[in-house]
Amino acid sequence: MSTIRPIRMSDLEDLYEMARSAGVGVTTLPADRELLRSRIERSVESFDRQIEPELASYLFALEETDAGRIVGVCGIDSRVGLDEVWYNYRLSNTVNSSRELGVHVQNPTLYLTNDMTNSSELCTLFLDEAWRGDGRGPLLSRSRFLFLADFAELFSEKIFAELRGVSDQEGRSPFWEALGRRFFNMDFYQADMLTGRGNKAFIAELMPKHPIYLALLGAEAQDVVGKVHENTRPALRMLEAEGFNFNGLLDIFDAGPVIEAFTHTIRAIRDSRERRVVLMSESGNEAAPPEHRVMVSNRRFEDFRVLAVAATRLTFDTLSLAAHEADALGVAPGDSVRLVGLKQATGPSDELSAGANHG
Amino acid sequence: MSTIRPIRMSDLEDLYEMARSAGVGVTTLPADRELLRSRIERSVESFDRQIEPELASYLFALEETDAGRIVGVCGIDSRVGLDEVWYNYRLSNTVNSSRELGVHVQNPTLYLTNDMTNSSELCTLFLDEAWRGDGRGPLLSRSRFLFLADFAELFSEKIFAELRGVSDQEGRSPFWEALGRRFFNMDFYQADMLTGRGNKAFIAELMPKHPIYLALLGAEAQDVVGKVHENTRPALRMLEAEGFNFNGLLDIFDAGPVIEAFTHTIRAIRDSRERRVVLMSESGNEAAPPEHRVMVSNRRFEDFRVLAVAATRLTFDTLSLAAHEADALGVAPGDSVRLVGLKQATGPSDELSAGANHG
Amino acid sequence: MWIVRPARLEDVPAIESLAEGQRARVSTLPRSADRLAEKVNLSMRSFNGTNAESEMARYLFVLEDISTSELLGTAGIDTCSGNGQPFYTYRRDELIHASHELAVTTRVEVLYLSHELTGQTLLCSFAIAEHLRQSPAFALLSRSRLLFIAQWAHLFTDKLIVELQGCQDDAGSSPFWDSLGRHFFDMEFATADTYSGILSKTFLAELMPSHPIYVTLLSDAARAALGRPHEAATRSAKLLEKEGFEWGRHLDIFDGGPTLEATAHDLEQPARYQYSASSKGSSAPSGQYLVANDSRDQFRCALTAATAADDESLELPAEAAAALAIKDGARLLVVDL
Amino acid sequence: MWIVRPARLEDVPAIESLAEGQRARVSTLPRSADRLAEKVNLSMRSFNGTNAESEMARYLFVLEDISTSELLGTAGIDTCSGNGQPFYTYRRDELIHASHELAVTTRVEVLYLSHELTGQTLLCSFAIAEHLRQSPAFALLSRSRLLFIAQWAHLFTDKLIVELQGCQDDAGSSPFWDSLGRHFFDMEFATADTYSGILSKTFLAELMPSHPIYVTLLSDAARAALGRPHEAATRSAKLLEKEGFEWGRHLDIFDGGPTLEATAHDLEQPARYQYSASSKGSSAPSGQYLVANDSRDQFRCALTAATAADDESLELPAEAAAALAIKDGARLLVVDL
Repeated sequence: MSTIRPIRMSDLEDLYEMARSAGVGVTTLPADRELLRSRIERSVESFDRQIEPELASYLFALEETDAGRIVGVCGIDSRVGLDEVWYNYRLSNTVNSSRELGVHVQNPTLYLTNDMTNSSELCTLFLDEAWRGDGRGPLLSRSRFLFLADFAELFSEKIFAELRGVSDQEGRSPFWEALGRRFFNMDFYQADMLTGRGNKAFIAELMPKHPIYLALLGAEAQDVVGKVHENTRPALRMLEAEGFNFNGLLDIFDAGPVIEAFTHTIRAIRDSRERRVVLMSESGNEAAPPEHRVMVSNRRFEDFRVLAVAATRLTFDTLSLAAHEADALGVAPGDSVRLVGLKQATGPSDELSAGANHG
Repeated sequence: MSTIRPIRMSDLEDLYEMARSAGVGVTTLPADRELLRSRIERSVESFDRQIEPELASYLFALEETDAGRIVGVCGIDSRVGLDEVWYNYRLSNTVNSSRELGVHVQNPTLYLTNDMTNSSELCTLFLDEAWRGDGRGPLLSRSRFLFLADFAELFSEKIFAELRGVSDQEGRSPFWEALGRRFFNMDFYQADMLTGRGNKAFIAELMPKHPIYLALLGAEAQDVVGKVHENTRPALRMLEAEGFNFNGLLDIFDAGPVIEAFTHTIRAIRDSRERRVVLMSESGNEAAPPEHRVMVSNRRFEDFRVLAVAATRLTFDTLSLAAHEADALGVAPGDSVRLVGLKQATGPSDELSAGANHG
Repeated sequence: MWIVRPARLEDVPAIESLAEGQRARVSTLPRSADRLAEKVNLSMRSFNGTNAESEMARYLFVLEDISTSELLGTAGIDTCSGNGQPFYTYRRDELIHASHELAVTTRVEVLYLSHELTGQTLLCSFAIAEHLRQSPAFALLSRSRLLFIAQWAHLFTDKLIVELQGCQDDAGSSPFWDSLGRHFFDMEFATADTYSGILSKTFLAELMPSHPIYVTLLSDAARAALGRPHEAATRSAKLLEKEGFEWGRHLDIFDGGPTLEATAHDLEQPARYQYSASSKGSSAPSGQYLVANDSRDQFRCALTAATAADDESLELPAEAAAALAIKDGARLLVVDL
Repeated sequence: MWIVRPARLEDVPAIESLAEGQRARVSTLPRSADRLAEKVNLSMRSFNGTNAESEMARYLFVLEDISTSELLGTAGIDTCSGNGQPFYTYRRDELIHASHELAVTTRVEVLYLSHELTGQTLLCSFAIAEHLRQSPAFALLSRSRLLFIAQWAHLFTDKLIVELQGCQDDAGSSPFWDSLGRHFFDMEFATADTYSGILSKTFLAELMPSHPIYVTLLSDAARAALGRPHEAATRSAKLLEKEGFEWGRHLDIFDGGPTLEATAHDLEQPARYQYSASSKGSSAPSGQYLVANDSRDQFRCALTAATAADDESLELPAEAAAALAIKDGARLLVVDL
């Protein structure tokens, strides 16, 4: 069974192995044991409320109970840019127009901003290659929204995710080559690692502060502005399906897009419903494809748990759980749970209204 | 009966009288007969498809059939900034932070942009004071969305509205006094009139091009950034209820907010439904408060019409119209119409699903 | 014999064909007879002192071979660069990007849009017949303006500037333009250059990029062209440098060509003599000099042999005196060639 | 008798109390004995020529009344403004906003962040006892540095700059700071001023507003303060102007105070004499002069009467010769007071 729960210090070795296998591109999960340890520590303190809410960073692990290990991790930072500076480029438009001469040119222009300061970030998402499939990806990524739905007061109104931009197999980013390298005199990889370690003063010192006309960066760099790395396309599609939009903010190094949503407009939050738990006698191992599953959270903070069950378990006001599922969630009959369709097409609100319409 | 229809040249005198009564604040409707005539002409050509679709400007009139005159007007420009330059300030954030010194200051910063270039604008909204109430405001303003719903291909994905910013009774704008006046050496009123007449070269010539730190403008100006004039608050609430959001763009003169929405997320579009017309024998004059009305469009382009009827006229797949209503809409039994709740709370999708649930 | 004198209306056709024969465009010489005639008219009013108060004086000189009456060159002085409108340049500056933590220091070159040179005395409109490029007539034409300025200093600002044509390839396109201006003006270099000569500056306000430009983002060819004069302007550059002009920080906004600057009162001042018609000296002519009369509207400058009769008087060949239209006792300004 | 000489370690306590007594803050005189001692140590290495290669030389002079051994003033020369880091100033410039259509032309003042003055010779650390402000000792202290520079020109850049303290009110707050810097630094002027003296420039890169500042948006008081020296610095300003310094376009980033600039080789050069110990002249001393010896580490400059024995030799009162630590035949640099 796949269960989402807060990460624990005992997950460190599993996490480190995942980071090692992830490779260079995933700078949100560097294969550095000390760094990973401190990230787990911060998450544990966050769930224990031993850290100021604005500085909290919540990491969720996907545990495979049968295998006895974690195979994925995802996170939310409650606020960015408060104990450091959070940079983005804002892709804006400058029109050069002269009616007298009949000239009208649009020149995309990049402004260095700190616009995401004080916003919440979907900060990490990684699922072990070997465990992809059977709905684990959607479960891992979207379970966070059930947490957001019940603890919205800990987060900003707007949630964002920075998606990895385009780079080739050697990790060479055309945008970096055209812009960053000319000011930083280092490889994209190095700059990215430095910021990944929280070292950002050098950006204030070396980054060009004046606006950048995109036309001066050349075609190869212009082509990748706001585009995601091909490995990141599934994540982009998933977040777009949840209601996230690209609104002009870019990563300053590789020009990958920042996508954002108001919390209340995220599908998995907007469409989520509450139900009361009832126990059922069946084993609960019925086959249901991911499209016909709902994910269910126990609505707890410290002991937050999510798992996915068949949508047929739903009635108008209850959710039926097998005994081992209720155990895994830590809920008892009569407890309130929050649930939403694992994927959009057959989300529970559609299921419900369809059920109601036909019933 | 209140009917929405494309404006006609014969409406010119009614429109001029409305503009005269509107006063200084409403620069989208200046009391200048020639200017109004040319705006009507452009709209007539737009509905006649005699103008390139990107340059089209559609004006809709609210006609009171009993009074035999128009009492309101609203409009959509299919694209702005293509035959002129469209300026906005983008309210962005600059963080000045030094970990060494423990300093962390957020400095809102204004960038002069042309970001709305090529977007569609809700460009005019005016309802005669004497005719306010009985749902005319919502009908006038929201009927446009039924037009958008059926002719989306003529408009951009994103629709925006520029709302009037704060000014006092003498038309003095604190933002203008702090910024514009120092560069233009004229009154807000003059600058606004010049741009209202399509005269924009002077902005390129006189406007400060470098970013502006808001902190330098003083408290009075800072306080009104992104705020609307109190007369505009109802319009703002209405558009927010339809799904429009403030996303950082401002009017360059008075710092009033630009609010924007993706077409498909606007409530009156997203929740609108199609029904077939059936005729009913009753007079159709049953009393229904605006909350219990739906607005209905005939889905035509040149002869676009909208009126509001009681929501009780709806069934699962039909809409009942009295003969004079069908006449006013120019529809016959079996014709398809598009409809949506006049106000959000009891929109037809809710009505329908509620009906289905209870039925 | 060559002389430099104020341009006249009848010079217009000759100026036109001269301008067309130039290897590099002279943007302040309009390529239209009507506009040229306007320019010459304004110049004549400027030399006469009859230009309207709102009209910034602009002087246009021509080089003539008086033996053949052939017009061989032009040179101008605008008393007020921009002529009442902003005079656009890029100001080349450097920011230092230093990271204490990473122990690196980079000098980052930036071009700022500037109007700083607006309203200064501008040497412009220099064109010379190709076959005279290597001759002393080149210096005569160019430097005669400085003699005029020395005599009529109150008509000019103390700061003198010259914009030299920037690098262009044979097809007349400019690597600096292609890397920068083209993105914003959406037209050929030559077109923009022409407009800048004939239109109000509104189109510059509308089309110029207003944010500072990082030089490192320009193409290699554009960076190489930055502040480098057109091959055809190197002789001018050398001459001006010798005269005391210095390379400034300002660049032409279209082709990135350099600006040279000087302070008039710091330049070497011409010697002043009286013309002595009667030959007293027995010595051979002592060398070649640039000699100008002290007239404003009848200004003449010639390259001639001359002999100082004493500290105050100068003897000239009769031909030169005729060319300068001077009589015995006339005051002269003289510099070594 | 007053002399100017290199600072020594034993001067530190006296410098400290002198700095505290100044009406205007001297930001390059740290208010900590340890840091002052470091500064004096570096100065001594600079005078000795034993500063490390990575260490930019910084000279600190003191004014002493040798009759009382009282320390009465300090003055410094940094050989490389910024001392290896960027030297921040605002460069004051104007853009012209002109509308052809509306027929208006406005000159818009803009402050650009600049590092242009980085690496120049900077006169700094000027402090003098209050009771000497109106005395000739003021000129002695200030100008002695120029004599040192004239003698040791190869140690300095040709461009010399001085930052004068900007306007502050009695409480030590600066209207320019209050209108601009405070929004970005979130601290008092005095705090920022102190940090700038003792920290690396990282905090400036982090906190300085990087976009150009429109002057019209500043408060009236800030605009009035722009480029105006502190009342306590007006005497310095006059002296420097007389010396040949000119008002530049650069302003202090904290208080908006002005920068004066000069080209060393354009300044009046001191006369050079040999010291003649034997009195030949019968004439009375011919006036007051600033006289300096030609030593680097034992530099002395005094204000004294002197008589030129001939074109090459200068007679001095015995007291002055002793104060300058010179023997017969020593070379001297001399300027009029």
